[in-house]
Amino acid sequence: MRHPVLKMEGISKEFPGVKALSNVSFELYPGEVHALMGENGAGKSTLMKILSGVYSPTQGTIRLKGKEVTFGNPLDAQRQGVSIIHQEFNLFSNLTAAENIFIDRPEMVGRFGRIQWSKMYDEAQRLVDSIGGGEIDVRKEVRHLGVHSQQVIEIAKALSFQADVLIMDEPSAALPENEVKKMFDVVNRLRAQGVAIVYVSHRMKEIFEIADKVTVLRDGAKIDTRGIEEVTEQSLIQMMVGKEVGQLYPVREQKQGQEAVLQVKQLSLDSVHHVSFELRRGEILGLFGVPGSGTHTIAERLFGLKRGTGEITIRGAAVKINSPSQAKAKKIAYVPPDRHRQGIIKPMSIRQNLSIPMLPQLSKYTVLDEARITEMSREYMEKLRIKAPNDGQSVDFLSGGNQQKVVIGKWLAANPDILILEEPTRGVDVGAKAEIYHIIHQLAQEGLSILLISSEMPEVIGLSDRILVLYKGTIVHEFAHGEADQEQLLQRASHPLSEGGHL
Amino acid sequence: MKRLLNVHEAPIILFTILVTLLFSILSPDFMQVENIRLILDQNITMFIVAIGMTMVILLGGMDLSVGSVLAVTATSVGLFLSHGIHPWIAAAMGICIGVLCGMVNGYFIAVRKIPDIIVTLATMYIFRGIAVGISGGTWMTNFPEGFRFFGQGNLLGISFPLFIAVILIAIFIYVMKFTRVGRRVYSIGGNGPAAKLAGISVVRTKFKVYVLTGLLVGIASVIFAAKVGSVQASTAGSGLAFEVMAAVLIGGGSIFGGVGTIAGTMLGVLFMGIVKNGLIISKVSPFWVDAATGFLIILAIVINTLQRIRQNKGKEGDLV
Amino acid sequence: MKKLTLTLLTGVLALNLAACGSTSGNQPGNGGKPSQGASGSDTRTYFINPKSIGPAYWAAAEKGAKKAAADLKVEVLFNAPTEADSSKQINMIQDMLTRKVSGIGVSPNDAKAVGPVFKKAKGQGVNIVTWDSDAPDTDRQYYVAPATDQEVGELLAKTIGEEIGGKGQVAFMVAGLGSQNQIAKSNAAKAYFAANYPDIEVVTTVASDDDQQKAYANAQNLLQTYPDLRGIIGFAGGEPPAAAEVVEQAVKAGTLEKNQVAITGIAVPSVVKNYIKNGTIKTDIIWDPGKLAYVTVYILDQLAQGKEIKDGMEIPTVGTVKVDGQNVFIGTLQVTNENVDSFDF
Amino acid sequence: MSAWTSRLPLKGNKLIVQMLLLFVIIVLFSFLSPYFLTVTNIMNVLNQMVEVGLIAIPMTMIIISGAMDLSVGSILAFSAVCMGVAYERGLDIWISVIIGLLAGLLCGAVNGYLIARHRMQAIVVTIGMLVMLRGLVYVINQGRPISGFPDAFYFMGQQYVGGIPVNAIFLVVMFLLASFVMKKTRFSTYVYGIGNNEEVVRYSGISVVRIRFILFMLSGLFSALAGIFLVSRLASAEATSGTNIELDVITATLIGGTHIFGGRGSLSGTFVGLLIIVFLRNGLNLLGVSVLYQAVILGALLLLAVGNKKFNGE
Repeated sequence: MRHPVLKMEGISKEFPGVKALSNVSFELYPGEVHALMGENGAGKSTLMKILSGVYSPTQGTIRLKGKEVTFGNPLDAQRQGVSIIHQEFNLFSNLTAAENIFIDRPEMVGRFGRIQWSKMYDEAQRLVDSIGGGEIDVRKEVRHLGVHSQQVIEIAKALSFQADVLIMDEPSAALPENEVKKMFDVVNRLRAQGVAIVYVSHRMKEIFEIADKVTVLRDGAKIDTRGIEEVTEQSLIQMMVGKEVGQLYPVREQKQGQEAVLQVKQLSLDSVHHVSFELRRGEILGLFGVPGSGTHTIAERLFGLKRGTGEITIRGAAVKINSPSQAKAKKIAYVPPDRHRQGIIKPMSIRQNLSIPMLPQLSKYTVLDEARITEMSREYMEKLRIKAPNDGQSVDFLSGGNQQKVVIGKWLAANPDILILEEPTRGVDVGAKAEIYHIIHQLAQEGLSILLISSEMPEVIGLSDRILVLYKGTIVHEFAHGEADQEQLLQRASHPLSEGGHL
Repeated sequence: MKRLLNVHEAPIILFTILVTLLFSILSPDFMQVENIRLILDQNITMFIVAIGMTMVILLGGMDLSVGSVLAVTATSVGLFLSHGIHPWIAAAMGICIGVLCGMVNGYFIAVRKIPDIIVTLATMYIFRGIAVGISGGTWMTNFPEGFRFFGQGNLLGISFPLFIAVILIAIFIYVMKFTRVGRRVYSIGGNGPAAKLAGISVVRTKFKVYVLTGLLVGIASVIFAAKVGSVQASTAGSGLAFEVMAAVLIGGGSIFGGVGTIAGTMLGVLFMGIVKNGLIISKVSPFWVDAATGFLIILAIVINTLQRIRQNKGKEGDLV
Repeated sequence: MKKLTLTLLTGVLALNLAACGSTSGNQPGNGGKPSQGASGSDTRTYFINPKSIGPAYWAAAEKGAKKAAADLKVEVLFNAPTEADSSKQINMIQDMLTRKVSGIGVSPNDAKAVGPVFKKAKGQGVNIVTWDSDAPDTDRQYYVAPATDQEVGELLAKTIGEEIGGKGQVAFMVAGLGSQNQIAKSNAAKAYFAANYPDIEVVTTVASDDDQQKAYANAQNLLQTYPDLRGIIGFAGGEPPAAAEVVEQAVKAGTLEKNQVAITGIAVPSVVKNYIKNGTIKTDIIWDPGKLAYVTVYILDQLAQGKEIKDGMEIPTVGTVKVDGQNVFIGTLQVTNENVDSFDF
Repeated sequence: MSAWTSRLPLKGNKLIVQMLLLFVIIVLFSFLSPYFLTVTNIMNVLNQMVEVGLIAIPMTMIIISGAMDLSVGSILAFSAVCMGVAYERGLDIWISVIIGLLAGLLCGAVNGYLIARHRMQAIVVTIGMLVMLRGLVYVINQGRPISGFPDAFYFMGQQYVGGIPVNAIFLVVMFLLASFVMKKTRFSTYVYGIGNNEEVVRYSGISVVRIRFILFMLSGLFSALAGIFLVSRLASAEATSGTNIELDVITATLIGGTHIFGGRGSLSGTFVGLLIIVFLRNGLNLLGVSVLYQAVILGALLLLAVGNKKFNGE
């Protein structure tokens, strides 16, 4: 009875020398949330790009509501009812929310080419309200809005085109855990309105929570489409990876000492108030909180990117950390959350990226000691299993996982005592994730003290020896090893008394 | 929205008022209707060229060639006049030459996608060479009475060039706020790739902006020639580009694009005009005029930067 | 590879263009002879170097230099940087020394800076004559000028002093605050006022940096700042027309009475013709830059042929010149309503 | 040369087009003018390119780091006049030179303080400094040129050693030194890093503020050096010297293949770019080509050659 709103048949896509997709078929029905899964490189993004009009397929047909269509460009696809929300938002931070939704749209232009601002504001507010974004003022410039609000604007923009099909690429990646719930509310509303949603995510938990069906791609081919009730986490991973995967999280042996390497007392700055904790030798200390709770600010403070009050002691000695270089001198390392903006210098080579923090030690009278740099970069490429032909390769050409390993590697080379990891596996595929977890584990075994900040709860729970939960800038709870599960963690992080809103 | 706009330009407004007060105290002649009219009158060219430069800077570009375009246009108008062409036709032809220059810039920047600094640096040399070349090294002067109307005439009691400038400013404030072209300029400057995804033709918009800038410089140069009464191709408009750019940035524009308003820029021009006039009116030693002007420019930028820092503090959340 | 070729082609093309440009540009100057490489032993070549290229004054001078070239059957190269920049000017003189010209006529932007290059020229046996602006204490052989800066400055001061009746405020407009000939002339004028018109007060000196619009704005600001202003002296070619334009506009607008502000200065007659006819400028001081350049070429040619330079010597088309030591003076002209139409520059 | 340089994806050693262009210019002018390919002429050209060349060194670094310094010409004049005034007041010439250099450093420090420390837009700050310093030059000496320096001082700008101008030797040594720094030292990694992604460098525990500050200090210092060499060559310190020199410097840098948005470029490229423009100008001068055509040719070259993607080794 029901007809698919979208039917892709026999889609193939070839790039010079590479076959990215071969003979993939895909059906999408109104009012369903269809998860699209696969490891990085499996062909997900190519398929999405074909669907959203960025690429045209080498072979195959796309039918929309029974009619065969071709998309000339993304705008064309949008006009025909297929919209995509990219992981990285395409918003104009200098323009208002309303204008972002209705940018360059003829329907907002009145007589004599005059843009009807009041109509635009009204309609934008109505759209945003309809998906539960009532608290957003559409007259505000986007740069003043938070991430969730920005996502709502993106969704509203897609809906403003009367989208039949909405593709969401890693929609939860940028969102705090409590706001993922809000996003699900929005998705559920859309589903109820009959919008078909393609949901792309690496996060298993979300898939089981929101999706109706799941399609798995591997090596450019479709493996299968199944109802969500027909699969388990383990079977999905197996479909994606194609073989049994080992344990994702290594077993932690409680080997850390009692000696406190880092002590923080009464740290206050921005939205962080009187935070005190200690990090022991060889310990992985999880720091969990929704964004805005202050976890990120603490990391920035410890690495000297921000200044504030409070006392920081390393091995019993009070230290001043007012700049990253001072932090580095105190043997603190920081793997920042945004790899592309803060972690790697793309056009530069692996060896240059790896050696950057260590150059003063790797040079004599500022002249670079090439032999030692080669030795060092070879060592860490091997140790972290960075896959590249040689260390002169530009990091731009590496996969996300390997890029992330470069970021970790450049700090390991600096031989730190304290390693702050923030979102160490963001945008990294399952295989690389497991590798990175093993690396983290091994580092702790070797005696490195690690502060782990992540918005992925399984990661925090699976790796940490202890977990501190932050809420509105203060530590509200401490879980010992093995004590926490996801529900409890989330509950503490979003505070029992006021569900949700962190604003 | 209005309130927000006011906040954005608040520091430069305050600073301008402060400088005005200072000059009023230093010299009783400063706050005279006559002098205010003089300041406006002296900066007509700047006002008009700055409209174009604002759009260019909003796109995230810059135009170093405006001074040379001014020279080429003014010189050709002078040539046309000396051949006895009717002033109105000569002016129209001159403006067309301005548009042509804009098209050259636009072609290389938008269509050939060569960085704007390189293109306009190159055309700065080229247009200047052409200007001096066609002038044959002589001055364009002794314009007919009919032509002087563009620079000195009166219309409904106010000076004609001022009238033109006000109309142009009004038109372009409207264009930037209420038309798709204007909003496209903001969107491209704010996030180029996203603008492309939204189906905005970056090429066409950029091209249009440079052509419009050429048009505006063309109009400005007719007024310039008619007002000053003589054109020396080798020096006319030299230093104009930097001065106008400074005005745009003082008026709250960002060199990275996307931020700024025509109204703000006009304030920036006014600020520079007030400084230059005020220093002379207050009988400051001529040796100090340039030094003081430079110092005030830097001060204005410092104030703008402080404002931007203050604004950014009001951000929601800490992930953005 | 294709693009690479294209780029190179462009470069070659540009250069060819340049070569063509030079040929056609020089032809009128040497009577239709091809210019390149023609500076062999049979043709004497002179490099005439003004302060910059562009101003009308120098364009008029170029005509005179080219005329001299035709009359004397020599080759004249007339070139300078586009801006009055001493370093670029000296680079150009050096390049010309390389070309082994027979003589060089320079209007130096900086009298001291040309010292070393003049010395070098002398070492190579190249004759150097300064014109329009002098470089004393260098190896130049002659200085060709209308009169000394002192005389010109005094003449200007005398003119304005008579026009305004010997008292009131006078403002000076100069091309550059750092330019020596401007300083010399304005100082002479000031000294003349102090000696002869003690009631004349020089209120200020403003500089336009050779920018017409700036000169214009300067004049506007002068009228605004000094309501009692009686006179303006413009010491360079761009200043009197700007001042006259502003005064005429103010008179028309009714903010200034006619003849309230007297203007004099140095300006090419064709540029100030209308202002003189309107009576805004009563007297303008000028000399024929063409004749100045003509004499320069003539003197260089005499030197090259080893002939003597004598006081009162007759130069064709120019007339007799006064030679005082190393200075050659052709005399100044006063442009007034009566004779303004008789000038062809 | 070493494994390091050959592995750098950034330092576009692809100067083929530039070299060819230079070659074509030299060959063409040799045919057109018998004086072009003479030792005196070449030494002349070398002597003339020193000021622009000296400033081009830090300018290349600054452009690679993603900024720009438009105030160099004014710093040049300011330092030259400071030196001149100091000498006039009776100080020893070499102490005056040091005062001139310190003046340049001070200007660079002001630029650096505002741009690096307070993250102001470089173009705007340096335009402001351009106007202000030029004004200050007039304040200091009322616009009079200063001259009458001792002969020992003129050695730097006017003398030849082994037939080569002293200042050209100095320039080449500086270029070699700077080239070494921009290839072999960690400073270069930082500069290229900042040009490509400033945040990463900051997050690597390196003080971006300090690197930027050093760059603008260098720019001030080299502009002052250029000023002193100019005075030595011309025997006169003038208020107008160095006007618009920034345009020549930037043109040479861009023709040399340095990317206007930073992250890419090389000093060897800049050196070749410099040779291209000075030989072009010199050749055209020798042919007696009017400067007007010269400007047009330079503009066309910039547009058609630098605008060409191949030219930048892309």
